[in-house]
Amino acid sequence: MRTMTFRDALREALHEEMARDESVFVIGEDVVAHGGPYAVTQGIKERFPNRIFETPIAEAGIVGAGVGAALAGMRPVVEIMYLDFITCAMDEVVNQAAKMRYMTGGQASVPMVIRLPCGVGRLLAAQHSQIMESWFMHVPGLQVVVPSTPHDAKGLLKTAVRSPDPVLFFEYKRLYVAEGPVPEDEYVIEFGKADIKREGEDATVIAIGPMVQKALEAGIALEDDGFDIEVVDPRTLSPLDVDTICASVAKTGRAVICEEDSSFAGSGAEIAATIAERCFHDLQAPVVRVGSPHVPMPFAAPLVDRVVPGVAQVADAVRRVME
Amino acid sequence: MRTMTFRDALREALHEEMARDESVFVIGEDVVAHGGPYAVTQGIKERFPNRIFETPIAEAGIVGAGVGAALAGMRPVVEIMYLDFITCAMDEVVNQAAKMRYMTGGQASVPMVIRLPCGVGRLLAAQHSQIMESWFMHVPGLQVVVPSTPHDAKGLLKTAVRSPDPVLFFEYKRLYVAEGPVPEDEYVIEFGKADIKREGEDATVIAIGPMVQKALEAGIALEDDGFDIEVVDPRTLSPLDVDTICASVAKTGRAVICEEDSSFAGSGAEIAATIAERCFHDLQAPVVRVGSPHVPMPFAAPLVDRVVPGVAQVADAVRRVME
Amino acid sequence: MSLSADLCLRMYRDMWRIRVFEEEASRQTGLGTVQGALHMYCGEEAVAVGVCANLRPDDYLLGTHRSHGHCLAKGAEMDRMMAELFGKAEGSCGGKGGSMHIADLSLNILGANGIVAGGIGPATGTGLATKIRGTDQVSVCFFGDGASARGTFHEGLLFGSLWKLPVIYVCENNQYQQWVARKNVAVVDSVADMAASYAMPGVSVDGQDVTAVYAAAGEAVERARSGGGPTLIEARTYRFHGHSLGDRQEYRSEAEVEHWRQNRDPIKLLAAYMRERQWLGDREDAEIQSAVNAEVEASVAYAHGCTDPSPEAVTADVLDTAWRVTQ
Amino acid sequence: MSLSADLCLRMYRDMWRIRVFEEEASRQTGLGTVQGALHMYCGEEAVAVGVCANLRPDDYLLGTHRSHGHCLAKGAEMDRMMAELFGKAEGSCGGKGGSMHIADLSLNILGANGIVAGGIGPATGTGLATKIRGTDQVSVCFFGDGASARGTFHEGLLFGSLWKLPVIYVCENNQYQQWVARKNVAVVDSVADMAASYAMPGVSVDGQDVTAVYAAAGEAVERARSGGGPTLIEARTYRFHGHSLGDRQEYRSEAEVEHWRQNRDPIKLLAAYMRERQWLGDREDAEIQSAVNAEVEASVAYAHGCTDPSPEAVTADVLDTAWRVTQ
Ligand SMILES: Cc1ncc(C[n+]2csc(CCOP(=O)(O)OP(=O)(O)O)c2C)c(N)n1
Ligand SMILES: Cc1ncc(C[n+]2csc(CCOP(=O)(O)OP(=O)(O)O)c2C)c(N)n1
Ligand SMILES: [Mg+2]
Ligand SMILES: [Mg+2]
Repeated sequence: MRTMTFRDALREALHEEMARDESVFVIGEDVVAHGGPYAVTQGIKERFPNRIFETPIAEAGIVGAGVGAALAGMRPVVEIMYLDFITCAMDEVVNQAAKMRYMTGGQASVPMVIRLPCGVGRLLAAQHSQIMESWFMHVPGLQVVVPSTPHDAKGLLKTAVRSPDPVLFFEYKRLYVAEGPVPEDEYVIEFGKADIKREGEDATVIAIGPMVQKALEAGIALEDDGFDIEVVDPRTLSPLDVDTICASVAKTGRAVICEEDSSFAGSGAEIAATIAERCFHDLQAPVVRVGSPHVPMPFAAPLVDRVVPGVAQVADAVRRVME
Repeated sequence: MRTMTFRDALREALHEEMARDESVFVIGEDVVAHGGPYAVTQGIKERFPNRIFETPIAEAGIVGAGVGAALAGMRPVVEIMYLDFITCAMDEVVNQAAKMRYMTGGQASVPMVIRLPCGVGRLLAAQHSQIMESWFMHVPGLQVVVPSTPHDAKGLLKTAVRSPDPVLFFEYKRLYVAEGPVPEDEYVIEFGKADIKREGEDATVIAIGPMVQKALEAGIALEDDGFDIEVVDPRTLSPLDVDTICASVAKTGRAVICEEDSSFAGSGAEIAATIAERCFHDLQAPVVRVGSPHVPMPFAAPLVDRVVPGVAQVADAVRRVME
Repeated sequence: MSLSADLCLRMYRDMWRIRVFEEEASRQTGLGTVQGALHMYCGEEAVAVGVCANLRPDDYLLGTHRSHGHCLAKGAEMDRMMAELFGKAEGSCGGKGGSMHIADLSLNILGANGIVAGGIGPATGTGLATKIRGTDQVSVCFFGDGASARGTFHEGLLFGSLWKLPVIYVCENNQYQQWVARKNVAVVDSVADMAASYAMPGVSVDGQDVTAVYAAAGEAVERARSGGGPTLIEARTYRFHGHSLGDRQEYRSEAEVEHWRQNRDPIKLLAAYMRERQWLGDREDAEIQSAVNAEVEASVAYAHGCTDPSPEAVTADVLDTAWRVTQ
Repeated sequence: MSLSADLCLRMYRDMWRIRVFEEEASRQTGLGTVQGALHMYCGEEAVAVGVCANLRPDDYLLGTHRSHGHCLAKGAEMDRMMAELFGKAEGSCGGKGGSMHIADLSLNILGANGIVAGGIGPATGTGLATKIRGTDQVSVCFFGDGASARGTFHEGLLFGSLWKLPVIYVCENNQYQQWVARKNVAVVDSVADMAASYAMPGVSVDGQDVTAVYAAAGEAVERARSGGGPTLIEARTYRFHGHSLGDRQEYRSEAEVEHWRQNRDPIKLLAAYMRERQWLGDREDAEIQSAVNAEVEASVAYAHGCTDPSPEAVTADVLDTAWRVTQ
């Protein structure tokens, strides 16, 4: 199979969906110039000149416009340059987009995708490195999607564009250059279906976004310890595939949950709580969460390295649950 | 001891702190007219005419002004008329207030309190009934305070005003009229200290805000079942008093977590996850969470009654963990 | 710009419909059949009616917390609106929305809105959709004078102007916000003047005079429909009731309210205008009013006959659960 | 309004300090000692220097993502700034902030800001603090032309005007935003004109002419300090470099950049002004430049001598953990 980068996979998904459906359009800051800071929207201006809108710096205006266009039957793909700036448009996301269907008794549909480059990239410190998946999980009416590979990025983005309800699409910046196989044939990936990225018998590692790759690497290292881990990638955090997660934990009896964000009230908390509720009789060791400490992202590289969890932390956590 | 309402206790705390410290001031929409929709700021204009600011409808402006005033050494007490509108000022809360100390390497202090009337009150539906404690728990640099009684409301608000770091102060609307004893003598309540609102041996019920009273009522009902529950009120969700919670669970072996908000990625998820991690060997039954279903708040009363968890759900949950 | 007798009579009836519907909804609140907050539009009817008389059913409308008038003027069914206020399954939103969220997507009434200035961005977005599709719908967004303080007003109008979208931004300047006079929290008198910052035409009209509103909106709609871009209209108006039911209104005098009710009631003013032209006589007037009363009474009867939402409704309509992604 | 030779020489040196500091920081980025993004201020030095020459140490300053110039002009220590860019424990923010968060609270430099228009609300709040306390500090907030699109600009200026706060809102209109020309995403040319919506004086000045900036800012500071309220100043300027290092700048021509560098360099312009008046000769000029070069070199040496933040630093400074509530 051909391989491509995460970034190219996203771009291909966008191009395909825009070609397939005239109601899809792109809106965001600097999305034309370089195709955005991560070049995901490159080539769209040339190919679909009337369906890409470069905006003033006004995130509430951007998302608000997306909500309205979606209500009017279009399918906006909104780019928020850095996830951190979605804080400027939370009313639009939470009080407008998410609740419109419910408040209107099912009449309204808001088929909008908000793409959110997130996490640490270059060293840009506290206002350019956040993740915040758990915020959006907590809001009924939103779907939260977190691809970990180029394959999933493409399939999930295509599904997101087709969804009749709003999608928060998390793109970890450090994944943009990740390479992986992507089929030539068209495919989509259903929401709410976790993917078992590695099968194993001894412990279940539920890993989100970039932690999937780190968990897989930890898995190789742990073979030397004689531990065979299963790596479960939820792929969508809302809806969350509780069944697949619990089935794996039932098999292994042990659960480690890995996220790059602060674990305190993070996305892993919901997963850990669900396991605690549903898998009590299967668990042979306490659930362990791996995530960043509860601090803003610092600037200096040595500090950043202590914040972002790595392969070693995942492996250590597995060793702990195997004790 | 004298009794007073939750609302009066908050007002007394504000008056006392404003009298004690000249740098304390109030800012918000309609805070002068009726003392805000919940009359908490009543009487301040008369007594401290130059320290209360009635603003245009501009939440980002309000919180932004609060951040700046706090940076300049004042102690703003910001009222956001309904918690739902804090979505209009999330950058100010999350990227400015919360991170300022860290980003400046400890130089800056943002001693700001944001008061957030929250939860269901009169039937105002999806955009006037939210809670969202877990959002703010997840943001490093913020403190999240949730009083459940007039006594705690007063003591915690006084502490909040004195805190050198930002505080999100959750006031459940349906609690404003709750009455309870409030000492005449001055007192403050330390953050990060849970309060055991009822001692018991059989199960620990960790209850947040209005769920505390419901848990206490459930506790009486459960006596007939022969169950003696302990009710733990965290009072501050960030910092969270993990030690008191875990000590109680260690004693009872059972945990029920009750919140009024949607449980999915809610504040209870963090508590459940912590218990799963720390109390594994003590637990004799799965952790159970009680909260609302993952839906926006509807309008019609019969629907609302199905959303907001009540005494019966708490009692049922306890019966489940006692099985 | 000439107004026909027919049009005036229609607008007259529509204003009465709003007035009587709301007075009845307020009475029902007293009886406890209607719960939640009611933000009464009485006194401002000429704005909704004058604007909407220029609209087609497929034009978009976005409202505010005070939108009973907007919805009725755009053609929303009164029966279902009353049922919504009663919280019934047959209500406009199945009892899930209530007064602040009434919508009728079949008429492109995209919803009242509980967030001040919350509709301005989305209204701009509907205009963008129209532009992309190349159709000739216009979008109308109502909002209060208080809303002009919010950042979303600033960002929405900028986008509307930048892309020359077919949007009419209608500010209902009723001189008050919640419990505070506009003059205490604003720095410019006219909201229309703010249009300059957005390189957009801004007009201020007497919001009590439905003929003036009709004319100003007509011009704006014409411009928008023909590709000329957006307009900001400020309608100077007044609310006869408090911000919502129960407001003690300490921020204004009874005499002031009385003055507006007596001398500046848009319904009375239109009646006088029509009577002068012999377009309305006592008999027609009585007929109109009794027809309206009957319609409103029927809506109450309808609402009483409706059912409570089913328990399952609580978890429905969060997401479109019927949707499955297909290749 | 007369400018002394002394003042001009001081401003000249300050502009050089910014220029050379940044060019060196950029070089260090190439070497890998400085990481993250650098938003170069070169070309805009007259704005920061002309404004800050009017300020007292206790006046408040809030900046942007492009704030090296603002911080240096307000008096921040160059050594510690360079150390901050190096991510060192001795840096202005202990290595936690980096280029976009440099602050020095001892000089009331409340911080650069990574959020466009993120400082406008807080700057307004410092003005409110001053007003409540009755002191005579002024607050200065710098922001780009792009920031004028954001709702926080609208809300901040409204609050500043409503309460007549001593705030000077300085828009650095460099005609570009990130990778897009202002003219493609704005609807009015002059940001100063937008002041009308806030009933605030708005002035537009040549941001390459430090004497003009100094004069305009002086008037605004004088007004603010004496209780006359806020001012919006638009300084028309230009950035010589890309948005941040590595920007390919496809959105503008090399010729345009070259034109500004040759003919509109604020440092050259001030040099010419002073030479005309015999305030600057070759020798003084060389002395100034070599002093500045030495200072910048020393800052690099200082930064090299600094230590990495300790591992424990990562969890410090989230909250003031030393604080305990007392009765
Ligand atoms: C963002 C936001 N802030 C505050 C409120 C509370 N609120 C509802 S209506 C209102 C006053 C609105 O005034 P205006 O815009 O003039 O409209 P009017 O009520 O006069 O029609 C306020 C403050 C809200 N709903 N949304
Ligand atoms: C709220 C927000 N949106 C977007 C960005 C990304 N961004 C950083 S600087 C910039 C351009 C700013 O342009 P302008 O305000 O003109 O300042 P200049 O860079 O020209 O000095 C953008 C879009 C941001 N930092 N914050
Ligand atoms: Mg009003
Ligand atoms: Mg610029």
